[in-house]
Amino acid sequence: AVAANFTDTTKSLAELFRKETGHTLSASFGSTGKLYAQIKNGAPFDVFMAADVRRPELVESEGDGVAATRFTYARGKLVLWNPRPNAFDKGADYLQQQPFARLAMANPKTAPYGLAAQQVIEHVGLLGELQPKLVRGDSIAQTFQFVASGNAQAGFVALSQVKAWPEGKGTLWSIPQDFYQPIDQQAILLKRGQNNEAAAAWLDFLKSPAAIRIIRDYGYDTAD
Amino acid sequence: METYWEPVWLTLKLALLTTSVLLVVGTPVAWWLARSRHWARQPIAAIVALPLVLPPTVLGFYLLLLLGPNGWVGQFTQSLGLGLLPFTFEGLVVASVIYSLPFTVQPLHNAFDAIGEGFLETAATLRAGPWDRFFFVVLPLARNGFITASVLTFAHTIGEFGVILMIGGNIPGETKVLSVAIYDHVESLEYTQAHWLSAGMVAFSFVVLVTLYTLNGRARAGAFR
Amino acid sequence: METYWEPVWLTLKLALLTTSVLLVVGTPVAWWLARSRHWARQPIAAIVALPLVLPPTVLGFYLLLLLGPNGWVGQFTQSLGLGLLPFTFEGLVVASVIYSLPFTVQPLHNAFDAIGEGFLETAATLRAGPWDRFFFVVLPLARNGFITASVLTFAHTIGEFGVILMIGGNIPGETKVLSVAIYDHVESLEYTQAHWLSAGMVAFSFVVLVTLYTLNGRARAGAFR
Amino acid sequence: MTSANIRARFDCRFPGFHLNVDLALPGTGITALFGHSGCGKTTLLRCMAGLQQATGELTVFGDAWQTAHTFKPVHRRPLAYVFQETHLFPHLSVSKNLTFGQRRVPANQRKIDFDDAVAWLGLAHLLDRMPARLSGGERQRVAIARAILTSPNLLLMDEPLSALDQGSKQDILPYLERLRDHLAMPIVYVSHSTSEVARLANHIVMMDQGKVVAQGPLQETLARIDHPFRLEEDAGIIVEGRLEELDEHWHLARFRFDGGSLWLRQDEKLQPGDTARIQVLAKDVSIALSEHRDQSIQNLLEARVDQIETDISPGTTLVRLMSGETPFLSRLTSRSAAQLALEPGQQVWIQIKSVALVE
Amino acid sequence: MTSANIRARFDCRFPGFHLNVDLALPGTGITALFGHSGCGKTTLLRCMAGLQQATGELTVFGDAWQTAHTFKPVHRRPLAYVFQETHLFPHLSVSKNLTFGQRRVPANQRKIDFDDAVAWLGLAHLLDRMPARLSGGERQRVAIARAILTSPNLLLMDEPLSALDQGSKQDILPYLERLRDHLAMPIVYVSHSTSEVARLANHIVMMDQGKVVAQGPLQETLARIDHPFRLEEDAGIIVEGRLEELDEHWHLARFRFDGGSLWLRQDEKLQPGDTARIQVLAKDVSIALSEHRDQSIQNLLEARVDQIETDISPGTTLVRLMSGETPFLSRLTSRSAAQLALEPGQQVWIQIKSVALVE
Ligand SMILES: Nc1ncnc2c1ncn2[C@@H]1O[C@H](COP(=O)(O)OP(=O)(O)OP(=O)(O)O)[C@@H](O)[C@H]1O
Ligand SMILES: Nc1ncnc2c1ncn2[C@@H]1O[C@H](COP(=O)(O)OP(=O)(O)OP(=O)(O)O)[C@@H](O)[C@H]1O
Ligand SMILES: [Mg+2]
Ligand SMILES: [Mg+2]
Repeated sequence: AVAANFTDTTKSLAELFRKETGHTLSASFGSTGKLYAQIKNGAPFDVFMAADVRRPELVESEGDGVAATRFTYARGKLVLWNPRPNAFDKGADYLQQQPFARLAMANPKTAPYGLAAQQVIEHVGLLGELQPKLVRGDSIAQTFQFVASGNAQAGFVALSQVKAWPEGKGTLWSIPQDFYQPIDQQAILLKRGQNNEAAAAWLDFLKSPAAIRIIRDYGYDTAD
Repeated sequence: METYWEPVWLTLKLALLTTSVLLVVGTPVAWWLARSRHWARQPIAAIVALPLVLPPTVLGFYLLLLLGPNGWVGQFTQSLGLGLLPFTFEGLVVASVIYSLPFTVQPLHNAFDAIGEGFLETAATLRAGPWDRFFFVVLPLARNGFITASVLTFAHTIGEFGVILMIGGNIPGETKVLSVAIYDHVESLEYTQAHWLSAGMVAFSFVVLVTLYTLNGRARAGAFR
Repeated sequence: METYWEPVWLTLKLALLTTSVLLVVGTPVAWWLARSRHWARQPIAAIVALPLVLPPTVLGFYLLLLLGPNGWVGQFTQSLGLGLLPFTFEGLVVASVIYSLPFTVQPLHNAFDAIGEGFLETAATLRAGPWDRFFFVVLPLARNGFITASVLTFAHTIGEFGVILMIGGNIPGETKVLSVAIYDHVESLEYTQAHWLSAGMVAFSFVVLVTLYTLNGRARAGAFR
Repeated sequence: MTSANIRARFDCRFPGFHLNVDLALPGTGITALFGHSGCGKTTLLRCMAGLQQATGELTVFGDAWQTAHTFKPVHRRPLAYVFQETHLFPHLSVSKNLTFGQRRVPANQRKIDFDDAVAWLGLAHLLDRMPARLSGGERQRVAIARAILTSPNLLLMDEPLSALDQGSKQDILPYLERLRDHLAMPIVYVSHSTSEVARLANHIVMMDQGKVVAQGPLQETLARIDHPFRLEEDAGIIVEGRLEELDEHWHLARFRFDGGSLWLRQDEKLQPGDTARIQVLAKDVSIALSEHRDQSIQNLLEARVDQIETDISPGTTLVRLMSGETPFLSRLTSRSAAQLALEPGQQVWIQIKSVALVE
Repeated sequence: MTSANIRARFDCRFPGFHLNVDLALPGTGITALFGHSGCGKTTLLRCMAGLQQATGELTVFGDAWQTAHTFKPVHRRPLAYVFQETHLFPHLSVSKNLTFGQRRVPANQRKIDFDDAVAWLGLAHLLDRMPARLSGGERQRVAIARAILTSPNLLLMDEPLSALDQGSKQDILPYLERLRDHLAMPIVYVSHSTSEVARLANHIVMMDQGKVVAQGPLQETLARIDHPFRLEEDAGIIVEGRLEELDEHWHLARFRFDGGSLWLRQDEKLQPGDTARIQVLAKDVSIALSEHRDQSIQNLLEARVDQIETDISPGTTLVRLMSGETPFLSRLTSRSAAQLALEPGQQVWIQIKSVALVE
C-alpha cells in the first residue's frame, strides 16, 4: 500500500528492486487515509508506505503493524510553483503582493502537504489575507492539476511533482525547511507481511543508497 | 471554521439548481430523442450517456482542462467577461449538469417514448398547439418519468463528489458541499463526524423520497386502472 | 508491471457481471414495486434509491466496514467459509451491485408501470401463466426500460470509481479496473497515458451505445405507429 | 332447450354500481347479453373470466372455476375472451398474435386450424402486419381469430363485431354459428345489435343496473308479447321446420313447419330435408280478414288471433297469432287493430312480407 | 341539395393500400362514409383533420386547410374529431376531459353549453370519474361530448356510436340531428349501421379500396335502383312532405306529400304544418293489383310501375314505382313479380307496412 504521491517513484524503485532481488512488487496506490481504512478492514497489504507519520503510528499502536519497523523513507519538499517562467523573484514577496486570482494548496485536513502549506502561510503571516484566494485540492496531485491546468496561477505543490512535469520548470520557490514541520513519509511492515521475506527485503531496500538516490532524484529528501 | 450548515445548504442549493437546470435542458433533448426521426438521433443519444462512462475524477480533470484558461470553453467564458468557471459555485453547477445529464435524459426519453401518438393527435384536434400539448398532455402523462429523472439527478448530485472536488477546489461556503465534507472527515479519521453527517444525509433523503413516492402513488392510484 | 489489457478486461468483466446480476436481481424488485399495493412499497422504493445519495467513497467506506472482518456481513461470509469480500473481485461485484441498484431498478419500475393491465389480462385469457406472461408480454413491452437500465448500469459501473477504490484496494489483476488505472495515471501526472485510456474508453462506449440504440430503434420502428 | 351447464352467481361492487347476478346458462349455443351502456355486461364477463375479483360461484360443465373458497386463476380456465378494446399485443405481428394462445394449448386439444381461422376472418393478407398498422375492423377480426384459436370450452365476446361493416359481419357470423353448432362451443356474447342477437342467439340475458331483469331461451322469450325485452324494431319470433322443395327457377325454397309452409329465398347450404330456423319479425307481419292473392306478398297463412297487447308506443299494438301450434307476432297501428275489430279467437290471414333464414 | 362547401382531394399510400379521393361535400348536413373494413375511411378522416400527411387539397368554407404548398396545422383547423378508439386523456377526470377543448376555444365562439352537452349524452353522474373506470359506451359518450364542446365548423366522427346500445343511440341521435340542423354544423360520419346512416345522413360517400365508388345526396342516391350501393336490407327512399292532421286518439299523424298521404306514428316534436322527412324501405313496400282495405296495412297508394331490376340476389327483384312525382322502391321475390306480370307503366297499389319519420 503506497501513498498516491509516491506512485512514480515507487515504480522506478520497484524496477530496480526486481533487478536486485528478483522479487516483484505489486503496489496499491491510494490516499493515505483510504489505505489506512482499508488496512483496518483486512486489506491484503504487507507494507504500508504512508504520506505522513500519523497513520503509520496509529497502525503500530493499534497493533496492525510490526513494532519497530516504522521509519521515515522520504521527506517531502514543499515548493511554491507557478508554471510560467520568471513569474516572480522572491516567493515571499509574491505571496505578499498576490498578483494572482487563485492560489492552490492541498487540503490541510487530508494531505500532509496541505498542512505544511498552511504552516508556511501562517509563518509569513498572510493567513487572513490569502484565505479568499485559496483553493484546496483533495490531494497534492489534485493541487498540482489546479496549477498545471492554469486554473490557479500558483500553488504549494511537491517538488517531486514539478520535477516530473514535462513542460518545463516554470518559477519555483523552494520553501525553507524551517517554515513548516517536516513532511515525513513513513513506512511500516504490517502484521500480514511479517513472514513475507520480500516485504522485509523491500523495507531494507528502501534504506539502501541506490534507493535513496532514486528517491532524491524524484525530489524528496530522505531522513538524515 | 465553517459551520456544518454551510455545506448542507450548499449541497441542497447545488442539487436543486442542477436538477432544475437539467429538467429544463434535458426535457427538450429527451423529447427530440423520442420523437425525431433524424439520423443523428442515435449518436446523440449515445453522447448524452457518455458522461457516465468516465470516472468522475477523470471527467472532472477534463472539465478542468476545458473550462480552465487554456481550454476553449474557458477562453470563451473569459471573452464573454464571465471569468473562469472552476472554483466557483457556477462552475460546480455546470459540472454537475454535465455529469448528471444521462440521469435526466434517459428516464424522460423512455417516458416520452411511451406516450401514444393518439393522445397528442386528440389534443391537436381539440385545438391544443404544440406547446399546449406538451404542457397539458405530455408532461402529465410523463409524470413518472419526471419523478424518476428528478430523483436520480437530485440524489446523484448530492452524492456526487469526484467532479465536484476537482472543479470546486473545496472552498468553504462556495464549493465545499456535504459529500466533500464527509469525505474530509473520513480521510482525516474523524469517523464520528462522518457517521453523523452520513446518517443525517441518508435519513433526510429517505424521508424526502418516501414522501415523494407516496404523493405520487396516491395521485396515480386515481388515474389508472 | 501489469499490461494495459488487464484493467480493460477486468473492467469489462466487472461491468458485464454487475449488469447481469442487477438485471436478475433488479427485475423482480422493480416488478414488485410496480405492481404491489403493499404499504412497504414506497419505503422500499426509497431505500433502493439511497445508494445514490452517499458519495461513492463514503459508501465504499461503509461497505468496507460492513463487509470487513468486524462488520456483520463480513462475519457472516467468514462463517460460511467464503472469506472476506473486500479486496477481491467478488467484493467489487457486490459493491457495484449495491451502488448501481437504482440505475437498474428505476427505469424498470417505470417501464413496468407503463404496461397496461389489459395486455396482461389478455395474455391470461390466452392461457399464459404468471411466468409466461412475464417473459412473453412484460419483458418485450418493457424492452426500452431494459435497455436504459442496462446502459445506465453498465456505463455507471465502468465509470464507477470511489466505491471500487475503497473496496477493491487497487490490486492489479484483481481489482484494478480501468477507471482506477486512469486515476492512477492522472495522479502521477502521466497525462498522456490517461488521455489515451480515456479516449479509448469513450470511443468504445460510444460505439457500443450507438450500436445498441440503432438496433433498438430499428426494431421499434416496426412495432409502433 | 339445453340444460344449464354453466352456473354463475356473482356479487361485485364499484362506487355507484352493484353487480348482483345469478345465472344458469346452457352449455351449448350462444347466450346474448343485452342491456344499456353501463349496466354491467363487461363486468359480468370479467367476473366469469376471473379477471374481476368478486364474491360468488361459477361452475362450467361441472368444473368449479370459482367457489366460496377456491378461485381458479384465469390462465387455467379453458376460456377465451374477445375484449371490447382489442388488446392486440403491439410487439407481435398479426400471425404471432394469432398463435400466442394457440401455442399454449396442447396440440391434441386444438380443434381449430390456424389456416381455417385466418380464412374465416379474412386475415391472410395481414399476417405479417404489426397491429398498429391495422384498421379498426381488421384489429377486431384478429382479436376474434386469436381467441378462437385457443379452442376454448367457453368463449366470451364483448361486442366483437361493433367495428365491422355489414358485409364483414355477414362473412363472420356463419363461422360463429359454426363454432356454436359444430364445436358445441358455448358463447356468451355482448352485443347492441338486435339483428345480430336475433340471428345468433339461442338464449338471452337482459341486464339493467347490474341485475338480470330477464333471461330465457330465444324462441320462448321472443314469442311472449308481454315481455320486458325492448327489442322494439326487432321484436319477432323464430320458427323451426324443414325445407321441403326447391323452386330452382325462382331461387325459392319451401319451408314446412307445424302450421303451414312459407317460401324463402334459396340458400345454397340447405337441401330439401334439412332442418332450418327462420326469423319472422313482428313488423313484417300484417293481418288481413280475407285472402288476397293479387299482391306481391305471397306468404299468406291462416291463423287465429291469440292475444292482443299495446306495444312500445301507445299508437301501436302487438298481436300474437297461432298458425297451428306456431305463434307469430304482428305489429300494427292501434287504429288498424280497431278497424279490423280484432279479437282473440278470430280467424284471419297473416301476410308475411319477409322471412329470414337464421341458420 | 346543398352546394359543395367542402372540397377534398387526397392521395396517400401505405404498403398495399392507396387512398385516392376527390370529394365535394355539402357544407351542411351529415355525410355518411360507408365501406368495408379497411377501405380507407379512417385514413380519409385523418387526412381531412391533417393528422395524416398526404398530398392533396382541402378547402372548407373557402378556407384553404391544405393546398399544394400550404398545410394548416391540426390545432388551427376549427374541427373536432371523435376517434374510433376514444383516446380519453387518462390523467384527467371526465369533466376535465370535456373542458379540455372547450377552454381552448374563445368564449364568444362557443356555441354549445357545457351543461347541455352533459345532459344530451347522459354524463352528469360521471363527471368526477377517471376514464379508466368507465364502461365502453360511457367512454364513447364522453368522447362525443368533448368533441362537440369545441363548437367546430366541421365534425369528423369515426364510428361514434359503435359501442352503444339501441337505447343510448336513440337518445343521442336527436342531438346529432340538432347539431346538424340548428348549428348547421357539417358532420362527416363513418358508420357501419345502415339504419343510422339512413336516419342521419343527407349525403353518402361509398368507398372501396381507397377509392370513392359513389357519392351523392341521400334521397337521389337511394331512389336509383341500379345503384352500386349495397344497402341490401336497408334499400329504400326518403320522402319530403308536411304534416297535415293529427289523430290524437290513435296517436297517428297524416303526412302529405306530392303524390298522396300516409299515416305515421305520432311524434311529439311535430305539429300540423311542419315539414318532415320519412324513410320508406323497399322491403316494407308490397304491391297489389287491387285495393284491399280489410287488412292491417293501411297505407295504400296508387302508383305506376316505373322500372324493374334484378336485385342483390337472383331471387329478388327491385321495382321502382311513381306515386305522383314521388318514387318508391319495392323489393319482392322475382316469382311474385312474374306472377303479378308487372311491367313499366302499369297502375298498381302499393302497400306500405311501416314508415319511419326521419326528422
Ligand atoms: N399506419 C399504417 N401503415 C400501413 N397500413 C395502414 C396503416 N394504417 C392503416 N393501414 C391500412 O390502410 C387501409 C385503410 O385503413 P383505414 O384505417 O383507413 O380503414 P377503415 O376504412 O377505417 O377500416 P375500419 O372500418 O376497419 O376501421 C387498411 O388496409 C389498413 O390495413
Ligand atoms: N374500475 C371501475 N371503477 C369504478 N366503476 C367502474 C369500473 N369499471 C366499470 N365501472 C362502472 O360499472 C358499471 C358497469 O360497467 P361495465 O363496463 O360492466 O358496463 P357495460 O355494461 O359493459 O357497458 P358498455 O355497454 O358501455 O360497455 C358502469 O357504471 C361503470 O361506470
Ligand atoms: Mg362494456
Ligand atoms: Mg377505421
